[in-house]
Amino acid sequence: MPSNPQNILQVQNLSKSFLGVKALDNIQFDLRKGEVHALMGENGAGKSTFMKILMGLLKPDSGEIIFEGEILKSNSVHENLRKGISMIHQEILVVPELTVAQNIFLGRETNYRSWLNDKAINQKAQEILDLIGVKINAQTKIKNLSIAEKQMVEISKAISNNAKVIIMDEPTSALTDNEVTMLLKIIKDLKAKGVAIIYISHKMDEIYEITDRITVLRDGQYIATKNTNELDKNALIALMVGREINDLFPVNNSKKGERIFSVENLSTKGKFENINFEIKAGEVLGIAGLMGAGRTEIARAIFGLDKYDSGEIILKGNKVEIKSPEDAIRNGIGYVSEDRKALGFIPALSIKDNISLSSLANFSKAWFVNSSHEHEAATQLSKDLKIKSTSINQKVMTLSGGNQQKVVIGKVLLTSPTLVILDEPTRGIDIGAKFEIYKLINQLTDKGIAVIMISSELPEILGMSDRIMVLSKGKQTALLSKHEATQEKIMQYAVN
Amino acid sequence: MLNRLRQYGIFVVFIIICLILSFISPQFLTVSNWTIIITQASINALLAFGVTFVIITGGIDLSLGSMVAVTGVTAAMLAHPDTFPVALPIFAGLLAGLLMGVFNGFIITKSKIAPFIVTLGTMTIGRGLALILSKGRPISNLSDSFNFIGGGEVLGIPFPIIVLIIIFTICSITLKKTLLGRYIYAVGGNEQAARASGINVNQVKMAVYSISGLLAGLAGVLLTSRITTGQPNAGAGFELDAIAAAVIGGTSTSGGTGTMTGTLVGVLLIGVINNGLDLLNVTSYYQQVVMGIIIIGAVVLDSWNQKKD
Amino acid sequence: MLNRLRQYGIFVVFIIICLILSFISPQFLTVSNWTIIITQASINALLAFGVTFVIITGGIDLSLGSMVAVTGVTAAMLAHPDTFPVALPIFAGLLAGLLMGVFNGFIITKSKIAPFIVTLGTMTIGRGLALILSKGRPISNLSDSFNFIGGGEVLGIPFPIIVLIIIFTICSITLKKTLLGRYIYAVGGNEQAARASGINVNQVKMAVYSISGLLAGLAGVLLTSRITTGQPNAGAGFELDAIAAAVIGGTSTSGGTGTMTGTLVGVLLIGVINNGLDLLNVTSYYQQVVMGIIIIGAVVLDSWNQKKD
Amino acid sequence: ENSGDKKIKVGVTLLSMQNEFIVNISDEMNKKAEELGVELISVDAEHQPLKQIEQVESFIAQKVDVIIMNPCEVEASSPAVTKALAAKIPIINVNSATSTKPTAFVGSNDVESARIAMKYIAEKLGGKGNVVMIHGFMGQAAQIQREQGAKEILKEYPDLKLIAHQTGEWDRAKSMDLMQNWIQSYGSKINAVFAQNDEMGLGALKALQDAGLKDKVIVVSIDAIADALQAVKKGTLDATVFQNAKQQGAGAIETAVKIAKGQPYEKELMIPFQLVTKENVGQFLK
Ligand SMILES: Nc1ncnc2c1ncn2[C@@H]1O[C@H](COP(=O)(O)OP(=O)(O)OP(=O)(O)O)[C@@H](O)[C@H]1O
Ligand SMILES: Nc1ncnc2c1ncn2[C@@H]1O[C@H](COP(=O)(O)OP(=O)(O)OP(=O)(O)O)[C@@H](O)[C@H]1O
Ligand SMILES: [Mg+2]
Ligand SMILES: [Mg+2]
Repeated sequence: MPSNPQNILQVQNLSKSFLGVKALDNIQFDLRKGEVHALMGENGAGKSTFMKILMGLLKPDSGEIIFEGEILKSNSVHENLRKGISMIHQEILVVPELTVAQNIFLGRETNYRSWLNDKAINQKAQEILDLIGVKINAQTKIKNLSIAEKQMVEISKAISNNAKVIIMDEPTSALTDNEVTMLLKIIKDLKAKGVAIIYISHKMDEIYEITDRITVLRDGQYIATKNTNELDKNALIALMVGREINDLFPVNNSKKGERIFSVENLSTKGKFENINFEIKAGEVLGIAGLMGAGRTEIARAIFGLDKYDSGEIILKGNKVEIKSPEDAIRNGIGYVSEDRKALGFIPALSIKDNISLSSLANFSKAWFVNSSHEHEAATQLSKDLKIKSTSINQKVMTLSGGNQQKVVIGKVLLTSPTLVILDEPTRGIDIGAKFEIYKLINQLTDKGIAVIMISSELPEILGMSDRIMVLSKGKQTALLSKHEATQEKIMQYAVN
Repeated sequence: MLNRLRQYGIFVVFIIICLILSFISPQFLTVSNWTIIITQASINALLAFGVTFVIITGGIDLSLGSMVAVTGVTAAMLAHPDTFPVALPIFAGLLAGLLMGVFNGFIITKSKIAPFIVTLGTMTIGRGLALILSKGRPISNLSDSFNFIGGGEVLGIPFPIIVLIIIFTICSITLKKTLLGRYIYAVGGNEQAARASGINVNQVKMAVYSISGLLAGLAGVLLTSRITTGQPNAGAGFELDAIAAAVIGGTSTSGGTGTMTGTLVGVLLIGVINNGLDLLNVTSYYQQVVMGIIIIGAVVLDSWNQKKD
Repeated sequence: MLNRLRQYGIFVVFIIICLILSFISPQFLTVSNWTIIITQASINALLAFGVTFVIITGGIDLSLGSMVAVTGVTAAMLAHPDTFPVALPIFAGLLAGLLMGVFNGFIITKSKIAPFIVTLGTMTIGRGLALILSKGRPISNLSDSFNFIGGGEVLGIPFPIIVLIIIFTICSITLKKTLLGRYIYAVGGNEQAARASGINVNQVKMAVYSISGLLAGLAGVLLTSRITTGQPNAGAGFELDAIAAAVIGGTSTSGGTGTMTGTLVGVLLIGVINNGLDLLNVTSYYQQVVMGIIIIGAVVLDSWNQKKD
Repeated sequence: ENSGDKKIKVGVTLLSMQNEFIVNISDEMNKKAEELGVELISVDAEHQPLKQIEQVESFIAQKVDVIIMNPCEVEASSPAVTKALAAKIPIINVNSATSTKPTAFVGSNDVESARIAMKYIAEKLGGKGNVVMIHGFMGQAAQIQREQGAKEILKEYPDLKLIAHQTGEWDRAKSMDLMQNWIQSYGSKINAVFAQNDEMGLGALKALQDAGLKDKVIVVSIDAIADALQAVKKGTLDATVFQNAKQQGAGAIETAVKIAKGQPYEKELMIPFQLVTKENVGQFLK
């Protein structure tokens, strides 16, 4: 294939396999100057693998990458960064002990003299952060940031490289609407300056808002490249999934039962104040708010991951003391964290071992694990959740992000909870799987399980919740019923 | 099958080394020699099994050698003929080991200090304790029944080998088949996630350090009985051999992975090399060089083996 | 200010211990005693500085003690009077250390084997090498100019103290102000993130193990000169003291954090305790117990201190 | 002249308090010091010459009256002597020597002990046979000197062959393992074992007993620790070499007091080794 001079980047016949499994099979791809090119596909389609190869983080088995007319030979990250390719990684890659500024300029410090000059770096980083409109102090250590803030740091880092090509692998999965809007604006500016962007996201509206062309991968195969405006949503989904999906949100007809859980005047200094809500069996309570509003902190407190200062947690009419996740699980509370890498799964253990981890005692007699029961349950759940894997003995670290999320949800489900807290449950989940998870939520409520769903995706909140609590800066600003709630109203209460 | 072999890459390396040795030395592949190899390896094995649990949780135990000394001296003090039944010194040795393990676990879980530094502290304390208890002198003149543990035979099999087999089986089952085993992997694989999955991380850590102490106690009793003396300076450096065996056998020092079978192979590998170098009468200076090269070489070979997909 | 003090919690602990000692022992707070403390601490300091770099990258170096022996013997072999200028043995010692460090770094980066096991192998190999080089005998009769390095004084300050100050300054600046320093933190903090930022992780690791080797070489030269003999069995166990100093000083064994100032405080803390226990004439067995307790205690206090926000 | 009313202060640095023989010397020193009203500051050099030098430096800083050093090494501990003499503090070497001459020496020559042991073996075997030697920790003064003594005797008996030698690191368990391995490769070819200390001799003895070979092999070691004397009495250990801890310890303190008081003293108090066999073991057993 002759390379097109318009193309800043061209990929030919790229293949890569892991332990004999083809993750990428003969991929074709081209990227034009100044375009935003979406890369779409289900979880595990091979998008991240493809991008890591482009960046030089993985070595391809075969194939060629041509950048600005030249074949990338050595293909090292360092070289590629220098040539003008940068990447926002799906799994946020930051150094926790360094400051925001030090992270943003990591690997590029020489631009600021051979002795480190943290003053210059701080100043420069603060400028970039301000420009983007994130309220983060450049001198704070990364370990003190929330996951969304870390994501913003990653974005700042990629953008500040003056790159010609920026790869964005699910940059918005950890962001709320506000920041997403900010990012999309930034992308438009970059595009105007001639920067080419490869954009990966499972959020359809973003794709249609900013991308020019879409390339679809399915099961490691190249499927098609189309102009965005010539490909409607259903057709796109069909290309990705190989079938059609019509409704985004399944209908929920679960009966609401008794009040089974409530929280009274829950407070933790500096995080949230006087939180009050109750939830009935079979109900979905959505929690909305901006980044840093304190939603995750409330969930962590209820689940016993953090101590709270004051207030009461009442389960089925009894006041309960929850001091650890162990207590929470014993009391029938389950939690799917927003940070699955840190809190969700054990990377070196198999799908089966992860799924059964929280309920292992139920599969055990005395001290011994009954492996056949465990195997059965894990197999069934893995099938129900449509986890894409070679077997349930595959290590979770080798799964795609979306499939990892399903494993985490599976683990919580297996504890037979009465209350499930889902913190950003569809983060990084493809559209087909999202629908599965929504169906799953409905199955839960059908069984009389109460669900608290924290989400930064307003359509999801509106589509799934019976009632919606809105938080702003740690304070509860509204508790809306499904009927009163609209996107605008929620935003109003959230910025309050 | 081939895949399984590859998984146990170090096992292949082990077999190759054995083959080479049996070509060079006619005595190597005899029943009596292997009885000796395994008997000699039994003490390192007990320590290595214990520390395997610890390392899988992402920790380390440097106090093994000192625990061997303290427990050995404790047992010896109570093993004088005709004073107490033989169960007492054994029990006391095990208890001393358990207590030191519990101490390690307690400090590590309560203070969140790196296990490296805590067990380094215990290592120093333990050495001092052993010397204080024994007043710096070997304690000898132990009862025959006590000396049987390390020196006796049952059906022609030396008792230490029998102990080795029993403990290996228990440890292996614990790691593979029990709740505790699964939790050990989980804690080492991702401590935060383990906690969020409802695992009592501190309990698991207490358990592994206690087991490690208990097995060090058993090793101390066995050693004391084998050499028929309680030696306050016994066991110096044993921790490094035990950790080496575990790591050679595939246990990752960053936690989360490892098997008892791997550790056993690691222990035997070290034992075979020691034995082989003596059989071949390699000068002691060169023994150390060869030992070091083989350890690194074996692990390098193993890692290459695994990388080839 | 108070915040800064808290950050250096171990420093506070150190001051408290010094205060206590100066109350119990009148000799403790004298210039001559502190000259001795610091001179004595200088060798451990050099090793601890080197291993601090290594530990911050998330690695470990167990071969320090053996490197001291090899480099000391190498230097001694070339330090006979009137054969070569004094620069030669010094240079040779440093070179030997550097080469061993490079060897460590090479194996660790090429094979992806845990540093623990690689440097454990080098530890054994190094000990053998030192014995082979010296034929198992101390090498003495060194030139006066060579012996000056460890025994001499400049303006009344013992030379080892001057070396200590210079090396501390260089290491501190390297860690805080240079690219290498930044990359060392990055590699230890999150290796994947460092790689994704275009940092040549292997180069950084090569660098830290080489520095560690080089400083061990310097320590070896200094030690040999101080005892006016090249000892093949010198340095046994030094690695543990050095690592303990770094960890006491706040370097985390899981990588990513640590400072040279902290390590220096750790080194001095160990030195002061050693000195104090000797001054107070604590029996040697109890010394070990007290030493272990103080090490654990100091780190526990420090961690409490830090937890109080 | 030191006044009689002020207590004499003596700094003692010992090779290793984990070594039974040194512990015995230390005990004798304490006993004698109490008897003579001397204040002892006793520290453990843990086999490290550097540590020993530092301890002596610290004694100098403390201005003790006399220093007693049980040297770790011939050469490496010498700077301590130089430093003490430079500071005009008398220093006595006990048990073994340094290359720099101290104020006084109380002890014996390690080379001699190995000569005695090896000579016994040679005579028992009629000057003909195969010997194995178990070394102490390689490179340490005692190991080097005991090896030297043994080799001197071996040279005198050309038909006495050293078929293998290896380190047992002064340790009973290690030397037992080593002996087991040797039994595998040499079997009944071994006629005698020379172990450089009793701990290792007893380890080798145990291995030989377990293999049922004790009757055919002579085992000799050095130090005459309690266990070894018992073994000699039982006839399992053929011989050991007695080194008089009592005389060395007490002698060192006595010399120190004499020096401090400015009385005349012996510059070299040599305490002879004695061969201990079944015949004379009674006089060594308390
Ligand atoms: N290191 C690895 N070892 C083995 N298999 C791997 C490894 N990394 C990825 N895979 C497999 O490669 C396939 C593609 O994964 P990839 O992460 O590229 O998917 P993705 O398209 O980015 O999915 P998602 O939308 O969930 O992020 C998956 O089947 C995954 O399990
Ligand atoms: N480990 C931490 N240390 C210090 N502050 C933190 C930490 N984690 C979160 N915060 C801060 O606590 C506040 C609440 O964060 P939280 O994660 O609960 O917000 P959220 O509403 O869940 O938003 P999101 O999850 O989208 O970031 C934020 O200001 C955040 O910066
Ligand atoms: Mg992906
Ligand atoms: Mg959140």
